[in-house]
Amino acid sequence: MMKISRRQFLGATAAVTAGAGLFSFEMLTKLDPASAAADNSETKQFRNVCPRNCYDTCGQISFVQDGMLKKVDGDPKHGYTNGRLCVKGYTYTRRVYSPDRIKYPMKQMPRGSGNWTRISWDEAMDTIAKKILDLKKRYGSTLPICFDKYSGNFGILHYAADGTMSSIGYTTRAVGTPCWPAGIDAQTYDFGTLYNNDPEDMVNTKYLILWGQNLAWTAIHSLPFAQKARENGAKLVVIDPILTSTASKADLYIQIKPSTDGALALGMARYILDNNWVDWDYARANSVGFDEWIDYLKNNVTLDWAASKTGVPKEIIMEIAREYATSKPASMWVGYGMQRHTNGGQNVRIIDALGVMTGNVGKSGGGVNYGQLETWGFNYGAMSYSAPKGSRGIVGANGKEGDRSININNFAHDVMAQQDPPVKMLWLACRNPGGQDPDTHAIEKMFASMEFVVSVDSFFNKTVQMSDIVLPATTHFENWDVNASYWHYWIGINEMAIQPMYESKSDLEIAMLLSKKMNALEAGSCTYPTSGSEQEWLAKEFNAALNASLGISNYKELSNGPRKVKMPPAAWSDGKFRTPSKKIEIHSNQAEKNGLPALPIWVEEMKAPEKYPVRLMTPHPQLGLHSQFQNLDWMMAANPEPKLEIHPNLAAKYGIQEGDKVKVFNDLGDITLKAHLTRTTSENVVVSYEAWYNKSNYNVNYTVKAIPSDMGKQATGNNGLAFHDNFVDLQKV
Amino acid sequence: MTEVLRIDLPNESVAHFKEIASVLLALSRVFSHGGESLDKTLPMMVKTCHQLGEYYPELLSMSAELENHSLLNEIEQQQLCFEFNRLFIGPTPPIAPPYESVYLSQDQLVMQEQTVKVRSLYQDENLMVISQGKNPDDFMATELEFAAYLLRNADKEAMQNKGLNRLKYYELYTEFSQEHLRKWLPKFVERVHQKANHPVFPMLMDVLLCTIELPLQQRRNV
Amino acid sequence: MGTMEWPLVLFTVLGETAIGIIFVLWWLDRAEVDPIFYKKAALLSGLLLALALIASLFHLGRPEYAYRAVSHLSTSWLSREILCFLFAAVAWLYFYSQVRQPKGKRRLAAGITSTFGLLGIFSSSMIYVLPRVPAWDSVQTPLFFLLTTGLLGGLTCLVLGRKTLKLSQLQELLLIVFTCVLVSILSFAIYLSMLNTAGMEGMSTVQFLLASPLFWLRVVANWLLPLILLVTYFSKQKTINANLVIMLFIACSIGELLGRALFYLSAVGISITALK
Amino acid sequence: MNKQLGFLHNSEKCVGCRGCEMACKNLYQTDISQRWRQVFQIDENAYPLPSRMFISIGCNHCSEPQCMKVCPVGAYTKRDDGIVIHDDNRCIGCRLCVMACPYGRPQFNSVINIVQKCNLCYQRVDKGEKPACVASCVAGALELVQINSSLDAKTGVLKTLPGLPSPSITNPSIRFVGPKQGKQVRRD
Repeated sequence: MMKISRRQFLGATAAVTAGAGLFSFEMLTKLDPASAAADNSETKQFRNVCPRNCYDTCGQISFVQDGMLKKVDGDPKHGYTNGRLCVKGYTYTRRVYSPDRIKYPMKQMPRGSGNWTRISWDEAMDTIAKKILDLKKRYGSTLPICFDKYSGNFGILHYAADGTMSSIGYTTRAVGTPCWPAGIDAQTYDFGTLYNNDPEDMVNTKYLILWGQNLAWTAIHSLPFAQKARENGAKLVVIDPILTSTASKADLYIQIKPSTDGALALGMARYILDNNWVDWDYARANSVGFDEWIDYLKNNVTLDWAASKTGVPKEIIMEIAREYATSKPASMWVGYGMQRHTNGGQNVRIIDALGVMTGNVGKSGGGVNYGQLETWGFNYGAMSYSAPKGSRGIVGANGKEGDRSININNFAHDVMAQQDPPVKMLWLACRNPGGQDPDTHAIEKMFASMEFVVSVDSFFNKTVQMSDIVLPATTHFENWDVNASYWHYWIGINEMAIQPMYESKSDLEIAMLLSKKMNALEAGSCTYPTSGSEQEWLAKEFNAALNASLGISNYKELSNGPRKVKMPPAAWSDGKFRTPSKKIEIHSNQAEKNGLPALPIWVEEMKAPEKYPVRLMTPHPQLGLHSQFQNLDWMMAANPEPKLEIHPNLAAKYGIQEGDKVKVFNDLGDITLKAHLTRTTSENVVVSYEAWYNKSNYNVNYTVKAIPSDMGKQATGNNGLAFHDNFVDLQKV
Repeated sequence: MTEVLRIDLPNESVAHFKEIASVLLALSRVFSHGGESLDKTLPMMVKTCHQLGEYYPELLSMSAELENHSLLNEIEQQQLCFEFNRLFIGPTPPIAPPYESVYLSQDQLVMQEQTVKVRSLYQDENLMVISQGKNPDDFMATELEFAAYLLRNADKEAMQNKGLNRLKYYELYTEFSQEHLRKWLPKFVERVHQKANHPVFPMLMDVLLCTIELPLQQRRNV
Repeated sequence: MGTMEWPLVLFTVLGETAIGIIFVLWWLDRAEVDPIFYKKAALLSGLLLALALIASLFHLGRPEYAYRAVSHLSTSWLSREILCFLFAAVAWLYFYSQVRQPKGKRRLAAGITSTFGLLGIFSSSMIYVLPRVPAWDSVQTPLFFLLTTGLLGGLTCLVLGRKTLKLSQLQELLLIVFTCVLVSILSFAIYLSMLNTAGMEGMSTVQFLLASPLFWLRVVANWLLPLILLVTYFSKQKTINANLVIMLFIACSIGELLGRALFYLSAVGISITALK
Repeated sequence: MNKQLGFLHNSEKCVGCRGCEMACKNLYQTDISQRWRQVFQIDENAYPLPSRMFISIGCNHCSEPQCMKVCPVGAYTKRDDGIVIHDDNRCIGCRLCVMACPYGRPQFNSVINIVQKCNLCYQRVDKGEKPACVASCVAGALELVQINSSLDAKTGVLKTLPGLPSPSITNPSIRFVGPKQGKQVRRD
């Protein structure tokens, strides 16, 4: 009656077939004294870098005993994070050794059924490679394959996932970034790129405005520098619609109407102008279009207008305008929250202009600080491989064939809209659109329309649930890598502290494995190299310029501790801006060309529709980073369920009391959660933090529409998302 | 240890270590070869149970029931495989992860002190896990293989020419099962009993619990 | 709010009943007492004491190390309680050996046993006199425990001796019971009013009790019903009706068990009230 | 007692990041149920303006530790430096200390059936290191200090904060710097 298995799973089944009488080992083997000695009980330390999408990108020390990760601590040699981690960083052992981790390549038949079969890496690669080749044959190109990767792991070697795709041909790429592109473009139009002062330089400021920035939750390691500045006499102002933990510590907190930050900055600018606190020399010498903007201020902006627009009293606008303009140097930190609006980029441009007008740009202790990519001078060797000869793609503006790009921020709709050829297969790496993309219902529909979905992940989330094949990803303790921050100037090496658990592999290994398989099936079908150790690949990411800026001759020196890139403490202190005019472009022709106002002038904010009068803001959570961390048991114990922060006055209107279940809905969908009455939010704004709770279908994105913000296309390929222009109604359940 | 050495080995005619070892080995294969190979590992498991069942009627009835469930058509086999993965493998958070430290360590994680303890037991026998550091040493299949190995070495017939101290192996088995298998398997089995959607798995669990006890029962008989 | 502590409810109520029986025996022994009744009661007290001690083990996380619990006599009332109860248990063995001997010194033995027992009950109550728990932190707690001892000890003896004890002895016992019920009612009324002024935690205990159907069941079983039965009896003053005794016993037993369960359930400790 | 080690928590600096809480769990790899150190948010109505203000509480190593007093097995000892240590090996899990402590710091671990609590990282302290919570505090809001009259004499040092039990119960070895409220421009 016994059937012959179609799959010779896990190789030979000798012991089984040989019969009950014989004993043979399959799991155990003769002790190898060398490896026994290697995994001894002495505690070894390794250098790691937290690779999450976070300002702080902490230097870590992992403690390994018997080949097992025992605890993770901060790296004292890291000058920005200074030997301390955050609440998330201290939970890593739970992540690495969670019994819930995805351990093996698995196949789901049919997709979404929950019927999973374990497959070998070989079978996984075979299935995927054959599917790619099959699609290529059917459609004449690899364009039906769509790749979506973002910020699950920002390690440089993880760009190998991008390399996987570029090496098989021209594919469809999710292009853009959801988080911060409007602000990036604003700074690109103004200065040529985004470039913030060294955050450690914050200690030198005399006046600090955190504009929509909650460092207590999202950049805790900047706190000591801000504190130091305050000890030296600096005043801390926080402008935020939500009274955050950071705002609670401010000398002055301003509860602004959401999306009206530009109006506040314009009001300040007008008052500064009226009192002639303008640094005319700096502004006229370093920018173009400044006087044109001054005319706009004179003709179009009044303090009364700004006060009524923003909900901030006139006297307060005058107060902060005076203080900001007369405290030298004064610094502004523009958070990513405030640009997630339909006029978000424009608001950042106005704030930039405020910095220019007061001569705070290019100064230590000053700056309009948003983020930077100056320290990311790697070779990106893992990423870029040319398509195989004869590959067909989309003819671009330059007349050459290339990838087809679609908007990462309207992913579901854009994927489904592709016709010639349609998208048939998804490859997801470092990304969980099921949890994080707007309009979850559309995402579900789009996934359902695919022929084939591959995801690479460590935990079973909504995206994995909608996949055909899931490949187990390593954690950052299980692979080599190198990481830079988009905020501080440090670069650290990430050493392999423990072996990859079970059958997990890094994106780099997966890239090489797939290439091997594709070439075996059809020679020349993939250009990705098929060999090289992770360390060899790592070495290739460094170049002379990068080494010089770090003061090292070899990347291995980073094993002695992270290094800070040698740059002046103040961005733009050399005055060499990277705009077409080489000056700060208060008047930006580029912006104008892209259909935006040339000047940093007021653009109306999005108003609440009548049907959905309440704004639902979904900022970053404290105990998680997007869909990471909150699902871990320690986090669940500290924060077992999501809550809706609602102002008592608004709650009273709906008859909602503390702890009541509230349905939050709009025409896209709904979520139901417990109410927490608090005056830390505004009367017409409810707040719930985006996060993936373990064993919960809670997901704020069921109600979030993919509304684009005004900017992002210039520098990142697509506009960002106006996450915070999300309007709902409430109902007590 | 001195106290342990005073105990005699069970009478050879009632010990059946070889047969018990075979059942344990077959159980090990059920876990190491996974849900995808149940079509092979289950019948083998049933066969070994039959042989041992000659001496233990309770086991015979268990294996007879298992046999009914192991002769399945392809679709049923597949359902069995899905259920196996849901219970033990993933990618959804498995109901009963087959690793000792998940049940006994304070943290309920893999790679904890229990893992190190069984590793050192293996090392005492000059053995190690094939993929040490990747797969936890206290993985179900590995522990069962080790248990089978100890019992085989305690078996007279197998060892007669090797001059091994059979008593030592019997005591090692006793120690290993008391310190490890008997501590965590009941908790593991309970989860399977509570959440399994297919009767094969609770049955398999019963065989597992019953079999690891057999050598110890004999010790009491001495 | 507190938690349901079955092991502790059983341990305290059964233990107090046992000691109460022995104490009553010592008390009755001033005059001649029916020997069969005495023996039965003595045996029952031992049984209850044993049950109580076993029940107490179920409260421990690691009962196998229960013996350690006597090692901190200097400040721990729990240590003292256990020591006293252990002495009481040993004394009971001596007591029972004396009961079995025709000329045994049973009165002395009963005296020793009940002394240890009463000390044990007192210690037991002092465990709960915690500054953190306003509902427990008063002289009421030892009083409640001692009242249970008198009430259930007296009632058990009444039930056992309802046919064999002399009328005067039965009346004496009924008087003890009546006194206990009266004191219990009065002291509880004082307790509630005091508690209501003892801060937020005390008030929430009062609110919990008044809102709990179990509490009102206790009011009926422990106080109202016994009060009516006893007042009716004393106002008529005729022979003792066996049914009356059994009804009293059942009502008060239920009442006391409920009362003790509520004692644990209604405890509200002072704690951090800031948001978690 | 000559010395009394304790904590000084600065609510003015604390942003409630919970780093201390997790650093403690990371070092001792404690069970899910155990939160030896825990961050609490002060009721936003306790001060004139609503705001997010926090208290971080571990074991307070009280001068009059109720836990130690009620423990029947003597599992608690108070060292000369004032640290109250719970000996897990002696504990029989009677939970009286859990009842006695107003701060909820001895916590019953139902996996191993005993009570556990913060021992102020005394092994680290003995080596001259800071406790894990103090060492991890990015805001510098948590300090290990000697509790004495000169500390209490300092201006701004408080014995309690809103939401905490009266210090008269156990005389806890913790002092606070109260939260400071800035100016708020509100729309309600």
